[in-house]
Parts: sequence; C-alpha cells; structure tokens
Amino acid sequence: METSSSLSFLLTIPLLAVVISWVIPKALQRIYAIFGSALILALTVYETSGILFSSTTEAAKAYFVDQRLEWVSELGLSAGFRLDGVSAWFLVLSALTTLVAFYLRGIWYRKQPRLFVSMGFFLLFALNSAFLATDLITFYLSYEAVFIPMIFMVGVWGENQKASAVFRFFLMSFAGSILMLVAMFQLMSMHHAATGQWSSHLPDILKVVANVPVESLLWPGAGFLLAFAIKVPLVPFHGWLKEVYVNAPMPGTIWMSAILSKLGVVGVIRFVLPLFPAVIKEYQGALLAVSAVSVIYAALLAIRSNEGKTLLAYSSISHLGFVMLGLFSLSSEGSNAGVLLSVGHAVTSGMLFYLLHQVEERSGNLDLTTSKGLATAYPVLFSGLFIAVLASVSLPGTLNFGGEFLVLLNAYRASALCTILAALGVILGAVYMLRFFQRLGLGKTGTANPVDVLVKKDLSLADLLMVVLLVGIVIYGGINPGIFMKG
Amino acid sequence: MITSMILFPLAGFVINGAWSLWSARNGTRVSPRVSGSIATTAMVAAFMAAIMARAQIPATGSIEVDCFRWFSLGSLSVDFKLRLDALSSIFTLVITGVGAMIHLYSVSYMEEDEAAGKYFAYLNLFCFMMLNLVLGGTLPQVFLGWEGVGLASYLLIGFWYREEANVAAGQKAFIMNRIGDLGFLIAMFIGYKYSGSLDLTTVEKVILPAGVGTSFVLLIFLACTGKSAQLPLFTWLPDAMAGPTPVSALIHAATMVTSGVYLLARLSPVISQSATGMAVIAGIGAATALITAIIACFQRDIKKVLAYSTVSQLGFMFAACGVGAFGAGVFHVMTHAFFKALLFLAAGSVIHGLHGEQDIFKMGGLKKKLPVTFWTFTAGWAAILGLPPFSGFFSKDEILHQALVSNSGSAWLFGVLLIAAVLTAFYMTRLYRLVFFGTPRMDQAKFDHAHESPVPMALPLVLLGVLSLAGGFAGEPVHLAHPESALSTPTWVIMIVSVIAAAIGATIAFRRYSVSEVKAEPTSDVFRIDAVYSKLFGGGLGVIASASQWLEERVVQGMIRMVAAVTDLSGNMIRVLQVGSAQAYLLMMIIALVVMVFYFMKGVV
Amino acid sequence: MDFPLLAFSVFSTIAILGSLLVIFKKNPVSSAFALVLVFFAFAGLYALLGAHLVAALQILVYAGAIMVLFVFVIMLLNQDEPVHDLEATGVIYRVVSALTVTALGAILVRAVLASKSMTPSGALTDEKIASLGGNMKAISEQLFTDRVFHFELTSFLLLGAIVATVTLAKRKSRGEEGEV
Amino acid sequence: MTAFEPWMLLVVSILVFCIGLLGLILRKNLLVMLMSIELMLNAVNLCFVTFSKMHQLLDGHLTVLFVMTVAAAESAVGLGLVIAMFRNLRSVDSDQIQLLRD
Repeated sequence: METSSSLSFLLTIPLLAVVISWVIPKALQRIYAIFGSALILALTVYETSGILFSSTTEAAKAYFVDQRLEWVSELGLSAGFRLDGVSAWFLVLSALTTLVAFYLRGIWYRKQPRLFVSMGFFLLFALNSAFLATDLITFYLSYEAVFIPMIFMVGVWGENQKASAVFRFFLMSFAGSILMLVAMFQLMSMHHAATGQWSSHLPDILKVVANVPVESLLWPGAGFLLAFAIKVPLVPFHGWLKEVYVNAPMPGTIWMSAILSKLGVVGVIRFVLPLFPAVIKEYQGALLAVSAVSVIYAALLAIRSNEGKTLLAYSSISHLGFVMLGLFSLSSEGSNAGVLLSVGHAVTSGMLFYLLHQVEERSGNLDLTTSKGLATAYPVLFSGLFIAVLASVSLPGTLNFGGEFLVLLNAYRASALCTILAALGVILGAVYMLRFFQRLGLGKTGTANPVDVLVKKDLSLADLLMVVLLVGIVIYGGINPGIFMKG
Repeated sequence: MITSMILFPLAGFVINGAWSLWSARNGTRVSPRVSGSIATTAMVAAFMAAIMARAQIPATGSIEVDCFRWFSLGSLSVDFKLRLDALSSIFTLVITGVGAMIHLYSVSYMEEDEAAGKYFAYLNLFCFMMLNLVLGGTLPQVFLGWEGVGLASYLLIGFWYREEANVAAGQKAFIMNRIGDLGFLIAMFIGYKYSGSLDLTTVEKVILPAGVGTSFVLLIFLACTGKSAQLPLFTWLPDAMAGPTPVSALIHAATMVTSGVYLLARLSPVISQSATGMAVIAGIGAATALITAIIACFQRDIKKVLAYSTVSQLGFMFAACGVGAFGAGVFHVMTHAFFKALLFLAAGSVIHGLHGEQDIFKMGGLKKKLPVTFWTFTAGWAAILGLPPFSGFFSKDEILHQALVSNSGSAWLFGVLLIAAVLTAFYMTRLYRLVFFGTPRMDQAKFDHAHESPVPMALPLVLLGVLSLAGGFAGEPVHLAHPESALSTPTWVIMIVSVIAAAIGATIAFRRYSVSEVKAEPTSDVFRIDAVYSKLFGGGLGVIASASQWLEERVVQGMIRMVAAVTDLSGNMIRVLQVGSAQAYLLMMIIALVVMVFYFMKGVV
Repeated sequence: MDFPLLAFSVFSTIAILGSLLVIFKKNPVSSAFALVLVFFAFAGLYALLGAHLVAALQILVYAGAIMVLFVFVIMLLNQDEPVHDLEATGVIYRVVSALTVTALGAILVRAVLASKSMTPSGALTDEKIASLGGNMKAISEQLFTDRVFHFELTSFLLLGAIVATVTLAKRKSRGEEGEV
Repeated sequence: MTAFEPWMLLVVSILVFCIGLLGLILRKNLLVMLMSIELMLNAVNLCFVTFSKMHQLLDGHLTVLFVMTVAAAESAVGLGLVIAMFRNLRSVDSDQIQLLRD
C-alpha cells in the first residue's frame, strides 16, 4: 500500500536534483543529468508501480493517493495533490521526456551547462506538481512555473529569432493563463458565496459548482478552455507554436512537444470536464469541430512545410487535435483514449525530435526542399526514424494506433461528421510524414549535399540504446495499450 | 498450429531484420543465400503449418485461438485472436504456398543485391501481416494486417529507394491505400455502433438499418478499392511495378490485392443485406475489369501489362462478389494467385534473362532461349485466357455464369465482363506473341546473352505451372451463400461462349502481331486517369494547403501581431505612471488602499 | 473640565501642531525641534494612560537618543538652512496627496467612531497592576519570562544595525569622494 | 462636557499618522522623510498603548518597547544611508536617487 509520502517524495526529488546540479562540475553535467533523470524515472515508476501495472482500473484504484497540505487556511489556500491513473502516467512521461532531452548532445552542454541541467530538473518539478495538483492555486502556480525554464531554454540556447519566439510564447501563454486565473477566482468566490469559506481545493469546489446554474459557469469554463486551447494548442490559438518550436533548442522542443502540450490535456481532464460538464455538453459540437479542424488544418500546414522541425511542429498540433477530440467526446472511454494517445504522441514526438537532431547533426540543416538520400549513409538512424514515422502515422501495432482508433471510435458516437473530418487527417498524416522521411532519407545521395555530410558516423551505441528503449515502448504499447488507460 | 503459422514469418522477419540492421551498422553485408534460406524456411514451415491446420478444421465452423487481450475500454474489448475456417484456410494456403515459392525464387533473383537481407525481412513481414489479415478474429486485427501489408508493400515498392520514382510509387500506393483505410476505419465505427462489438463473429451477424447498411457496404468497398486497386483508386498498382518482380508477383498479384475480396467474402452476410451496395460493387468491378483491360492493350512494359491485367482480373472477382457469388470470387482469387504469380515470375525470369529489359517491343523469339520460362508461361497464358482444362477456365466461367444468372446479375454485366474477357485474351496473346515468338527485336549481343534462369527460379515456375494447369479441378474452395438464380441458362452454354470469346481475342492478337516487321506501339495512358488524378487531387490538395498557409500567415499570425500591438500600447500607457519616484509609488499604493477599503468594507465603515 | 481631559487637550494639540510643523518647516533643524516637541507631547499622553514606563522610555530613547542622532546628522551634513523641496512638486500632486491622506484618515476615524468602546479581553485593570507592584514591574516580568526570546532577538537586530551603520557611514580610506 | 476616554487618543494617533504619511509623500528631503517615518511610528505606538489600556492587557506596552528598538535601529541605518548618499551625490534629495529609473 502506498503512503502519502510517495507524493512528497516524487515532488522533492527533482528539486533535490536542481540543488545538486549546482555543485556538479561543468564537465560532468551531462553524465549527472542523464543518470539523475534515469534514476528519477526509475523511482517514479517504482513509486507508481501499483497503478501502472495493475491489470484493471479497479485494481489500480487501491493505489490512488490524495494529499492536502494546509497553507493559509483562512483564505482557503492549500496545496492539493492527487496521484491517480492519469497523473501516474504523466509523471512517468515527464521523467522519460526529461531523460530523452538530457540525452541529446549539443550547445547546451557547452554554454552554461549548469543552468541547463538545473532548469531541466526544475521543469520536471514544475510539471510533476502541475500533473498532480488538485488545487486550483497549486495548479496555477505550477502551470506558470513551467514557463521559467522554458523561457530560459529558448532565450539562452535558442536559434536565430529567439527574442521574438520568447515574446510570442510568453504573450500567448500568459494571456491564456491570466484568464484561467480570473476563472479560478470566480470559482473560489462561488465557493465562498455558497459556504462562507474560502477554498481552492477541487473537491470542495466541485461540490459547490454542482448547484450553480450553467449560465454563470460559462465564463469560468471559457477561461479554462482558452488557457488550455492555447497550451495544447488548438487551431486558431496555435500561432505561437511554430516559431517557438523552431527557435527552441532541440531539448526544449522535445519538452514542449512531448510533455508541455499535455499540461493542457491534463488540465481538461482534471478541471474542465469535471467542473463544467453542462457547459461542455452545451458546446460539444463546436468543441469537436474545433478539434477536427485542428487536425486537418495543421496537417495541411505540415504538408506545406519545407523544414523538418516546422513540419513536426505542425504534426504535433494535428495529433493533439485527435486527443482533444477524444476528450470532448465526453465519455470516460474517450478521455482514456485521449490519455493513451497523449502517451503515444509524447513518446513518438520525443523520438522523432531526438532522431531529427541526429539528422541535423549529420547533415547540417533540415531543409526538405531537396532530397538528401541520407538513409544510405546512416541506415540505423533512418531505420529508427522510419519506425518513429510509422508510429506517428499510427500504424496498427504501434502505440499511437490504439489511441487514435479508440478516440475516433468514441468520437464517432458523439459526432459522425467531425470524426470523419478528423479521420481525413489520417490520410494527410501519411502524406506529410512520408514526404518528410523521403526528403531526408531517400532518393539519390549527394545530389544536394556536400560530400562530407555522408561520412559521419551512424548512430552511436548510446544513442541506439535510447532509440531501442523508445521503440520498445512504442511496440509494447501497440500490443498492450490497456496499460495506459487507468483513468 | 495456427499460431505457429504466423510466428514463423515473424521470426524470419526479426532475424533477418536484426541481422541486416546490425551488418549495415558495421558496414558488412548480409549473405543473400543465408538470409534467403532463413526466410524461405520460415515460409515453408508456415506452409506446413497451414496444411496441418487445414486438416483440423471441422466440417462446418472454425477453430479459434485466443492469444491475448489486445485492448479493452468500457464495454469494448478486443482480443488478439486467430480464427481459421474454410475461407481463411484457402487464403493461408495460397499465401504460404505461393509465398514460399516466391521466396525460393527470390533467393536467386536477389542474389546480387547488396540489401538482400532487408528484402527478405520485408517479404517475411509482408507474409506475417497478410496472415494476420486473413486469420484475424476481430476487425482491428484485420485492420492491423490490412495496414501492415500496405506498409510492406510501400517498403518493397520503394525497395531501391535511391531512385526517386520508386519512392514516389511507394508513397502513392501507401497514400491511396490510406484513403481506402479511412473507409475501413469508419465502417468499423459503424459496425461497433450497431453490434456493440468488433468481433468478426458478431459483426458478421449484425443486421444494419437500410441506409446505414448501404453506407457500411460502400465504406468497406472503399477500403477494398484502395487495397485491391479498383476503379477510383487503382492507379497505384501499375506504378507499384517499380518494386522487384517477385514482389509484384507475391504482393501485387497473388495475395495483398486480393484481400479486398477476402474482406467482402468474410463480411458477406452483412454485405448481402444492401442491394444498392452490391450493385455498386458489381458495377465498379465490371467497369474496372473492362477499362483496365483496354489500358492493358496499350502498354509496352511487360510488368505494366501484367499489372493492368491484375486489376482487370480483380474486377472480375469484385463483379462476382457484387452479384452475390462470393464463392466464385474466392475461387478466382485462388486460381488467379497461381497463374498470375506464375506469369509475373516468368516475366521476372525474362527480365532477368535479358538483364533488365522490360519493353515487349524489344523482345521476341525467346521461345528457344528460355524453354522452361516459355512452357510455364504458356500454362499461365492458357489459364488466364480460360482455356479448358486450365484453372482459370473454371473460375472465370463460374463468374460469367453467375453474372448472368444470379438475381442481381444482368445481361449488361455479363456483356461487359465478356468483352473484358475478349480483351484479356487479346492483350495476353499480344504479350505472349511479342515476347516469345517472331524475330528478336533487340541487339544481337543481348539476345545471345539471354539465358535460362537457375534452378531455384525455375522450380517455382514449374510448380506454379502445374497448379495453373490443375488448380481448377479443386473446385470452388468455400461454400459461401450462393445467390439465387433468376435464369436457368445451363452452364455448358456459358462455357462455350467464354471459350469462343477467348479464342476470338487470341486469334486477333496472333494475326495482328504475326507480321514479320512488328511496328512498335507507343505506350498510351488511354483514359489519362493518372493525369486527371494528379491534377484533381494533387492540385486540389495543393490549393487547399496554400489556402491554409495563407490563412496561417495572414490571419493567425496577424492575430498574434495584434495581441502584441495591444500589449505594447497598454505598456506605453502604463509607463506614464512609472515616474520613477518612490514617493509617487507610495501615493499610488495608498490610493489603491483607500479604494480597496472603500470597496470591500462598504458595510463596515 | 477635569484634569485628564485638560491634559489630553493640551498634549494632543501640541502633538498635532508639532507634527504639522515637522513636515511643513523648510529648515530641517526646525523640523527636528518640532519633532522633539511632538515626542514630549506623546510622553505626556502615555503618562495620561498610566503607561509610565513607556512614557519614560519615550523621552529617553526618542527625545534623547534618536533626536540627538538626527540633529547630529543635520549638522554634519550642513543642512541647517531652508530647503524648497516642497515647492518642487506639482500642485496636482500635492492636492491629490492631501485628498488621499484625508480620505484615509476619514476612513480610520470613522472606524474608530464606530467602535468606541470594546469589551476588555484581559483583566489587568489599573488596580491589578498596582497590586502587582506597578506598571514597570508587571511589564518587566512579562518581558523577561514570556517574551525573553523576542527580547534576545532584538539584541541581534541592534547588533546588525550597528554593523550596517558603521559599514555605511565609514569613510573610505582612499578616494576623493571620502570627504564630508 | 464629556470626560476623557481612551478612544480619543486613537483619533489623535490617526491624525499624527496621516500627517506623517503626508510628509513622507510630499517632502523630498530625506531627513524630513525619516522624521515623518518617526512620526508614523510614534502614532502607532500610541495606538498600541491605548489599545492595551482598553483591553486591560500589557502586551501593547511590550510591543511598544520592541517598536522603539526597531525605530532606533531603523533611524541609525537610515541616517547612515543618508550620509553615504550625501557623500556620493552631494545631496539629500530623494529624487536624485534614480539609478533604476528606465
């Protein structure tokens, strides 16, 4: 039986790692970061193993943990955390993503490595806290804390137009979260009006919100939804994404695409769906339509992209459109499928960006306008990339298939039209992903490349190890996707 | 036994795949002989398993093997299970049997290719996926196989990936298949919605409301048109000839492209519920048979002729399914697998013998040079023409018969198919005549160097030749629900008519191409379908994508700029207050305090 | 008019007028002397309340120590001449400040008037204090028993203040800006 | 004529506090600003003692003792800062300290 200490443990370990990183010599930072994050991953899996590996959701429920720490009880400020079937997987994912991000070699280990590593661990802490939070204020604080390391990532190790990227990222996300904060205050004052007590604890507020008429929940609901729509992002709130992804250093991109976008997903599952069921029900059609349009629109943009990172950035939006489609189908099955697809997307996009970095290291750029034919020179690297591409087009037998299939299956019951529209994204996904792979890997070698591009080493054993780990997760998840659905 | 049937190819795939990856990393080469032997052994073992499994099937019914729970969510649970009955057994025998021969053939065909290990890994992967398709006990599992064979097909079409054209052909195949897969997906959703399960046994029995039933059938058929290259989506198959010839024989003639027929036959109880859907299937099948037969008459590439011929023959099968004669369709799948695989392998042998020459107008007179190939090709030729007692005769005759006499059949359908049969005889004889008879139309040196293929390649040819000759006597392999007959035209009348039709086509071709100086005909894309498609879809997609790009750059990014401008403006406004004097800040603080006290403590103070 | 009221009127008038002088006198030295006046008036008010110890300390600490410090610094910096900083601010600023402070004062006075009397939560009446040995003894007992920890803490505060002041005011050993 | 009551001292305390505040806002001379702070502290002290009387407790007195200590420390440090500033800027005008502005 788990005790509540496991929660504090999971939260403090990354903080401890931040502190330790300041006394580790610069030359050892990468080793420290890799082993540290691997250790955290192992500990996270160990601490949550009761949930992760139990055969059914019912069995897993025995290991769910709720914890509430009083802070300023007069004002209802407390820190609430909940470890359940959803948050457990996201904890594991954030640790895994951190490991993948730390694994990459690059400028960040030469320029201010200490800052990089400590920011990475701090990000892990903030993410874990956000994934676990069941308290509005705790969630808000963690949600905002995630910004700090990300702004450093883009600002310190970013590419050419980092200033503009940081500005957009901050502006859009902050615009969303400030609305969310207002919505939170509204909810808290509703609680105060009903009970005379201040509380920001989700279960308390849920009790109150059940008796509040739908009309007065409309604006708070919209505030939350908008914040998450920007975070995920859904079209048309995705304007910040391309520039940030492209200008962020590769670990930053991995973090953003694999796990930061899931903050929105978790936010919807944890807060929006339970708090505003009637509001969502009312606008379900519109929400499903927005999700479906996200899928299609982003896929079309991806088809038009001529740069590897841009293309994957848009494909990320497209996949998350599917996730949101699942969540807005308003069934527990849909949410579970959404979680499954989130896990799938996190692992695949982590893998894609990871390998893309390897490609970039070898070819110098990720221009897709000319074929590079690199697969001849780097067969192992491109085999890995191909598996990632397959997972990304959700071929059956990979992790993403179960998610996408179940999402569409459940969404079909809610709206056949939106589902068919979104399913068109399956075709478009194949179009752009195959083009992506073809332009980088296939075709004649050396036509557009200086010769030295083709003589570097193929994937090193250490990198191969990481790829094998990720491929293992992708295949295992394709065979047994049920393990990810404990919500 | 059933499990081991699918595990053998999987093992072959894993071994060959890992080995070739490992050696690619180390810069060494995989021996084609060893890896080919591993792959072939796996397929032979699978074939044995398929034969033994066949013996275990009860007279009516099926064997089911539950492997593991794949996924479950809410009321839905999908098991990974294998289901073998008469229908799937036929397919497994064809896949593993013909597959084993083609593997054997490949060992020698691919001997000089440096990526042979990869090739055999893909080939085994294909067989594994194809077996999943036909043995799958649930729709998602069939879908797994369905997409899996598409993947293997993509990999093998673009096997020589340094040529952009090959890669493009592979992509075209994959994407067109995906369009079909969309139909499969949505059909699954409909099936689940109305039957509450994705088990084939349940979905087969489901009774759908009229309109839904039709859309279900049409969606399933959309999937079939993608995979089996039927009318709207057939253009990928001729391009798919970019792959190695044994691949064309196995995937794009004998097995994968027939999976559409399998799916229709498998779901025949549901499919038959919708008369409209059936009519569409029959119509499109017949139209495909005719149109692609016409196109085949204008091709110069030996493989392209066979490819269009395959599409045309698949059209026959779908026409059969469309009139309710699923058994006849499956029968034709089997015989077609024998003779078309044979024709492709023989063509491969010709190409191999001529060192890569594929243009039939640059061949001729090869009868003497390639005797084994010639005689086996003759068997295949006779079979596709439907000359008795070759296998094609039985199945094609059955299809023509059903097209005329069954309830949903008609004279029109029969007529179209008969014309297609005449054309089939014409283009096949044209090919046969131009390749093997007459005077050689190539360099003397090349002709002199032409050589018969080695034993590993010849052996499968002979075996398939025997099957093409005798396979028809097996009779209709499965007894699916037979359509009710409206007419009572006796079978023998049809037999005579179809043989006469074949004879007419063959005679015209023989006479036309028997002149001493054969004039080279230009290749012609008669209906310009490919060009229209690339205009329509390529162009259409381009326009939509450009539109969204415009929207993105102008509207979405404009929105961001607007937000930025507003922030800037309000920043400037607030800046006025930032006078930089601590006392002014203090004053503001107190003003704010006073206002807040006024606001919050109105009642108290 | 009884004596307490008379004393209150006198002392409070001095305190208020003195405060006004503090802030409106142009010469810092005058302000400082007005401040001394205010301190003494406050001491009187404390005595009126029976807080004799506080009254005594008020005179010792404020009027004695702190004022000496002020005057010393004023003299040190040669600031004993009129300054015209008040006129440097804008009229609007001055008006807004005055109105705001008045509003704040009005709110507070209103609050006081709304709750003029309150129920005592303790029981240390004047008589009780007398029986304990007087105001000073009672305070000292509490200070050195219950609050001894806090008392000790203040010594650290003072120590810190001493160190800080010395550091700040120390003349740089070298450098031209060291002369005052 | 009414008798003296402790709440009257609260009014005095408020008035002195507000005057101190006004001085703090209006004056630019750092020395006078420090004096205004002393005024405000004294006003608060008066408040404490008055409340102590009204509540019949001695805690107010104790607090005043601590406030006085803090005030002494504060004025010592504050005046030290004024001296340091005067050394650098030759002025005790608060508007002269604007290193952080813009």
